[in-house]
Amino acid sequence: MLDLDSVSKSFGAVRALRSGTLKVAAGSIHALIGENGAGKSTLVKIVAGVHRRDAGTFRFQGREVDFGSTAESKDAGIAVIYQEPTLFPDLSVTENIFMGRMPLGSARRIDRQAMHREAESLFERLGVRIDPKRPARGLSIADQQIIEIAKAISLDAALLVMDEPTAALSGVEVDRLFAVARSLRDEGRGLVFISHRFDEVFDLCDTVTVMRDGAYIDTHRVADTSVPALVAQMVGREVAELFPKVPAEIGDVVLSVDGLSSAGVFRDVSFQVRAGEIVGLSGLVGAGRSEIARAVFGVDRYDSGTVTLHGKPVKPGNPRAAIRSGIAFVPEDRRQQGLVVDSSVAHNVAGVIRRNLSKAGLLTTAAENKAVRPWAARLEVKTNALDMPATTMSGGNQQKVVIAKWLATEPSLLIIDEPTRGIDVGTKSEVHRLLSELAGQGLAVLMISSELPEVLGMADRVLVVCEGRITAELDRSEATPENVMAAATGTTPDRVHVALETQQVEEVTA
Amino acid sequence: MSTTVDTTPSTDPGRRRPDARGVAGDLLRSRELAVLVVLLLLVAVATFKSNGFLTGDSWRDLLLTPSILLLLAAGQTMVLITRNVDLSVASTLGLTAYATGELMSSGQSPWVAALGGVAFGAFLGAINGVMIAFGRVPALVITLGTSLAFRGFLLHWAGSDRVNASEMDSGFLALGTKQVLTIPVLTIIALLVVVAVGYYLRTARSGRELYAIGSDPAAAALFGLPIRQRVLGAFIASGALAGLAGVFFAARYGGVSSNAGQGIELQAIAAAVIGGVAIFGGSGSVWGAAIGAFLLVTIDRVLPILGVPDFYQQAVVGGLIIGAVVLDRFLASRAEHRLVAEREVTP
Amino acid sequence: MSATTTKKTIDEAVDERTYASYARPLLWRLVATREFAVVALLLLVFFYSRANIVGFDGPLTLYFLFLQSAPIMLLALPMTLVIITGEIDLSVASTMALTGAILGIAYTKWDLPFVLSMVLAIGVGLACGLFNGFLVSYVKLPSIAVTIGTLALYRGLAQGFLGTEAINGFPEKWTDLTKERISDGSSYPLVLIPFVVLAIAFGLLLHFSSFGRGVYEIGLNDEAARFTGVDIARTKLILFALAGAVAGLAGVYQTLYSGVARGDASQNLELQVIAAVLLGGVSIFGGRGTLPGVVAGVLLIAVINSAMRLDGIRTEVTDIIIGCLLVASVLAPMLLTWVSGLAPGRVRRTASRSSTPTEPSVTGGPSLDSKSANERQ
Amino acid sequence: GSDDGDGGDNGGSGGGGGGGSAITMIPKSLGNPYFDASTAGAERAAGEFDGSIEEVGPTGDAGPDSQVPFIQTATQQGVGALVVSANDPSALCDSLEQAQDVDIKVVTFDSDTECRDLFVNQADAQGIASKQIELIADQIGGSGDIAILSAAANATNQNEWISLMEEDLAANYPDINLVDTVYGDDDDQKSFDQTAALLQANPNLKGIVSPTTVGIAAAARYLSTSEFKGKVALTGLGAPSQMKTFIDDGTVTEFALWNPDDLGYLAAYAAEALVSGDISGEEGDTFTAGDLGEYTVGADGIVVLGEPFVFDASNINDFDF
Ligand SMILES: Nc1ncnc2c1ncn2[C@@H]1O[C@H](COP(=O)(O)OP(=O)(O)OP(=O)(O)O)[C@@H](O)[C@H]1O
Ligand SMILES: Nc1ncnc2c1ncn2[C@@H]1O[C@H](COP(=O)(O)OP(=O)(O)OP(=O)(O)O)[C@@H](O)[C@H]1O
Ligand SMILES: [Mg+2]
Ligand SMILES: [Mg+2]
Repeated sequence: MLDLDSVSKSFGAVRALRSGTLKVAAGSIHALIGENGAGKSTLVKIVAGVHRRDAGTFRFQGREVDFGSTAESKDAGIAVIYQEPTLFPDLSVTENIFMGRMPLGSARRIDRQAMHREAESLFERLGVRIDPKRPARGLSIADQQIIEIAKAISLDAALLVMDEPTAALSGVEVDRLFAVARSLRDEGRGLVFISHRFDEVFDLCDTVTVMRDGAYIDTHRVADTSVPALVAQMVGREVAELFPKVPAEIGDVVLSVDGLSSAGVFRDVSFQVRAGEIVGLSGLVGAGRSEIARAVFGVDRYDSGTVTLHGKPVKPGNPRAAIRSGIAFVPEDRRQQGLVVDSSVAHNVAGVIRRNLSKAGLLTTAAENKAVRPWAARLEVKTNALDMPATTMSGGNQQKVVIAKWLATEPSLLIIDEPTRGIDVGTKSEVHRLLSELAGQGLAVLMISSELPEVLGMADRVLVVCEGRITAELDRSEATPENVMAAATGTTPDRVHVALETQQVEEVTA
Repeated sequence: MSTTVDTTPSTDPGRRRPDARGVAGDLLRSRELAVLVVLLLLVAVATFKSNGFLTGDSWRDLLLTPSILLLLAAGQTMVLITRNVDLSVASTLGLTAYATGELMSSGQSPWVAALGGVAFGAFLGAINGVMIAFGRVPALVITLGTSLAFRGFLLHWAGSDRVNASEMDSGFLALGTKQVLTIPVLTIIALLVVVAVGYYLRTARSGRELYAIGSDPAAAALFGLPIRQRVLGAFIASGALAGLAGVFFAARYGGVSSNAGQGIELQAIAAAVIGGVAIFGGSGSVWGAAIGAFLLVTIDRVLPILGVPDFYQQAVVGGLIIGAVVLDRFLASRAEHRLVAEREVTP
Repeated sequence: MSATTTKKTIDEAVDERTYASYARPLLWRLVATREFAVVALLLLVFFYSRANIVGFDGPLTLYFLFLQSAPIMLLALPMTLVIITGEIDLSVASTMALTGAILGIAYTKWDLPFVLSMVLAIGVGLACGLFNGFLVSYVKLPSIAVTIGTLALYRGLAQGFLGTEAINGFPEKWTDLTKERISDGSSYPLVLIPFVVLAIAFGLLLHFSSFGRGVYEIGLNDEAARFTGVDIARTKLILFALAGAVAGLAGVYQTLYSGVARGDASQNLELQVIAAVLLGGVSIFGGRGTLPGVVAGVLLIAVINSAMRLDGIRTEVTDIIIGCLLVASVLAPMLLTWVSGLAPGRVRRTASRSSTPTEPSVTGGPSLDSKSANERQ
Repeated sequence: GSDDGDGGDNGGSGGGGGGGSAITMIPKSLGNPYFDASTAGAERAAGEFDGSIEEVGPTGDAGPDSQVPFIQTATQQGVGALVVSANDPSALCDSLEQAQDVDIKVVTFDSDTECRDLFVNQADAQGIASKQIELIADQIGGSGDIAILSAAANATNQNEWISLMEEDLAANYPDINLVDTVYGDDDDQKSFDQTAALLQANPNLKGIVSPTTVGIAAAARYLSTSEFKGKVALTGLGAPSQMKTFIDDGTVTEFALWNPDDLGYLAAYAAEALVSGDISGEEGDTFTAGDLGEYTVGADGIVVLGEPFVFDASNINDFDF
């Protein structure tokens, strides 16, 4: 029913999608997998009519289509769950679900009773209890995701596209969602399911399409393929050679975090990071890893606990203090947090060090450029001039700019969140080589990553976060995918194995 | 497994609690109520101080004087809800008031004049709306510009000419003070308008879409809501209501000069803000704005009775506005903490 | 502006060649800016008036022009920085009236020495600014709501303190000073000196300091600014405080210039100031604009006013023209981007910006907590 | 130096501008029928001595220095004379002095300043004040509460009259007490609402005096539609054209005013006389003001138009200003 062929899309310099191809049959669940930044969401947004494709063909139910707005795709019978929840905080949960097509009663006025009833029954079907009258403001990521799902289902569309719907969901909710998805498939609808979790793919889906660097790679029947095969196609080379972490001799403690807690986000978090050591912080998306990092760096406040660097306590809730004491923080959302995308490369790279660049109280662009050049050169940032705004750069180059900005501060601890999210494979390995090189020079690194291979490849030590608590601390030797996933999902390793056999899981959940 | 189930927010008891407490909380949290209480207190005190306060003309004017601001506040609310602002209403009011007067002095019937005024207002609103919705430019700048331009146009058109009571239809002027069961007609019309707007915002799909757009424009765009049409609609409505206010002005004050209504736009915004309409969109009700309008006007009336020299009126109004937004902030952050607390359920 | 760029080119020469400093040649960088458009328009209007409007080339023209627009010129300086952070201050004119009232009362009622009264008045202005700043940056209230409130509050206090009274009888020495010329017969009033000094100070602060870089970053993306250790709250507090202090200074000047302190002094000035700043190329969303552009914008409005008055054109026509200029100044770039048809992604971003005074985070995932909503303002 | 020469030339050219002098008329604000009338009068005069009148001024805003830019512009243009009704007694002085430096003659009318060559006074302040008190007194029968609805809180002439009225009351009308004075800023809406508030705050008010044309008209409009119509007396200074309706419907019985048209006419002739050097503004100077006849400059440069004229049902129809 859905047929995309070599569709492409660029945002300025960023080629989000080179040749996206996706063929979904009615009455089937089709998995779309690929590393971060592979172009999955972009593809989805083209299907949804958020973006217009630059080239390629896009057929839906046989007809050539070109949606100019999401309204058009909705009318055509396509329902989409976007990666980032898009709710209206001031409206009630129900209104969010039925926005734009609320049931009308007498005199064309909205029939709230009917609406609430429908919402209730939807939640019933999904097996959650959310007050349909409450405003969406203040809902947890998980609940927001549930509401997105309810919204999409209630459209009862011919094609349902779900971009990482399970990212913030817990086991039971995921199982419920799957049950619903299966029933929809059996009604003969088509579903597209995006996820970074293989067990889910193997559990739910019939066919799977692999993407890499914005390009179509391959499509299999799920039954005929295996995790290693898919991983190989996703990363395009053997995991081992991808992450060249050279063992460096571990120095003494640089960062030590004790009993850090923040209401509703994380609880009683304690760990240490030593010089020359890369500590991986792993866990499911939404586990609260970024929050821990943010608290350590001071952009978020925390309720209790202490953070000390080289034995000296770091003032809480004050990024400046953290920077002064030698912490650098490469945040996960590059475009929103890492960079001021609209300002120039020079200003971005000099963003932190500029405070020490003023001569006689004056800060000149010339001084900034001078200070910036060596770092730009060292990270091989690709730009034709230092006054180009960062918007014009590719994701990979933007990431290099962010890293350059922080290395320029010559920190003693580098916290790097999702170091390679959404950057091309080439840059990816550059970043990894850089990280291990830095560790070699005695820098302490705290690395957060949703990519298991990356964590396993790079980290000397892996801390696993689940539901805002550290549930496991594994040495490089004991850090196997099974152990990490087990700790991340709060189950036991053997359960993870089981999850790979579709059959049994269906028995468990049905 | 079980632990995960328990900690998922969706199933935590905080979410399932019956609304009994919620309702009480809502009343406490309801800004409309808070402002209403203040208003009633004021009236009570005034009545206590000067016993004639709720009788005869005093009663009439208490209801009559706010009618113009009511209309403007209602229009401003619709615009504010979409995360925009309309600074040009005062100039629009001036223009339409003068136009209405001119139409009548040129022998047109009051009906034609009134309809003409409203239509003219809607047209001026459309000028703003088109530029803002389709030109994709900030409402603040556009309406600041158009308010200068509209007022200038009025001054140019009217010059030092003015419309005097004698030039206007006597029946029309009579409307300015006509009462039904002691309730002035203008006030009744204004209240009907407010009710209509409130009903629309609450029960019409497009009404809810206005809230959605103001609540998160990005999400609204992603969702495929007809943002342009809605924003345009809001500005046309605001303009039309300003037009109607102009008609009221002519009827109420019986004389229109080129500086009619100067500076009332800030009052309209103030009324909405005091009534709990978020200046950055998405929340608030026209009821609140209406009560806010009543409050602003009544304060003007009551302060002298309370012995506060009326030179301080502005200061009091300013204090009210700031008090209102501070209160909102405080309540919002409290609600936030409550939600976090709810989420934090230890198994 | 030109001063800074020539400086850049010099350093460019001595720098090693690894990365070019600028993508485009100096001339292009100068010409292809909104500031340049404003400056060009200013010169155009100025010389047109000189040539065609009787009396405009007289020695008094500039003298009166500067005297009249001195308060707006002063207020525009801090206002520029405030708006670049994405905030706005509508209370400056009321602050002027209040400081004027305080000056009068302190000098005549409390018999304070005049200099002390002036200091006190400016202090009150500073306090007004701090109050705005505190509510905006620490209570995290939307500045437009706060300053609409203080607009009424400060004006009301001024009128309350003075009532029907118009205080005059300020020391000749000082009132004359406000009309003093830099040198006999020159058409430049003395008040230009403090203005130029302040203009340079604010220019350096905005364009040549880490603080200034922070101001732009807050306007462009305050979250990213926070992640690079910019203290957003402190920055905004300082800017509002500066706006208050300068408004105090302007209030004192205006009072001495007119020789009388009255509650209804300098009404509606705030909108003229903001109009001038926006006309000067500052984006109401923050993050864009330069001080030279703003100065040009202020002068543009001043010249248009003066020229049209001389030409016997009534003020309302001038208002119409300024209003239309303001609309055009924001509409023009939009139309340009439409013509040069941009990628949908970009247009969509501007779209969601457009209809709102704040810049909603498009890529910023779910933002369901009112806090982040407020920080975005 | 250069200024003088410059001013001289332009003064000359102002004179040369067709026999009579070029006069710039700056009322308190445009869009006020009272000043329309006075400007009309001035133009009538200019027509006779073959000079030119240009009317400029602030619209709406009556701030202290809202007139300054217009004075300065006139100074640049080097007009023959300025005829000003001042929004503030002192705020205009410096700019007026600058005008005088380039020998522009400055005549004030209706509302005076501390720095001018001549003040053309509609009627001497004392006369105006006592006339209005006299009117209100016999309208309310010599005793009871009255209030004043004025224009801007800082209007010079208003405040002067008000203080004189207060003295007059204290001295000659022990039974009448002035309970309140409110300010309508010569704005319809404000004056209207102030009247309402006034009547409500003082239930047993017997009379209102409004020494401003805008104020009295608005107050009359309110009274005519209220239960106080006929019960609360209203008088003051009003324009017949505006007050006619309210005389007819009995809201107002008597009010006073001079003829603003004549006032402007006289002011224009006074300016002409100064420019042409016939008079210097000294006490005792005399000049002829067209068909108004001969006028003599009184103490400290004041020319008085005459006694305020009282309008009532009998004569209201004879006037069209
Ligand atoms: N609006 C945009 N402007 C510029 N670049 C963009 C935009 N949207 C996506 N990109 C870039 O396009 C590439 C693909 O992004 P996309 O979100 O499709 O990847 P993804 O497969 O969904 O990754 P993830 O698994 O993290 O969701 C990334 O490099 C991203 O930075
Ligand atoms: N079980 C849960 N219940 C309620 N809220 C949760 C839960 N888990 C996470 N959250 C919230 O969701 C957000 C998770 O943020 P985020 O996704 O950045 O975490 P993360 O572990 O860093 O994931 P990632 O870095 O992969 O995005 C936090 O605000 C956290 O408070
Ligand atoms: Mg994605
Ligand atoms: Mg994260």
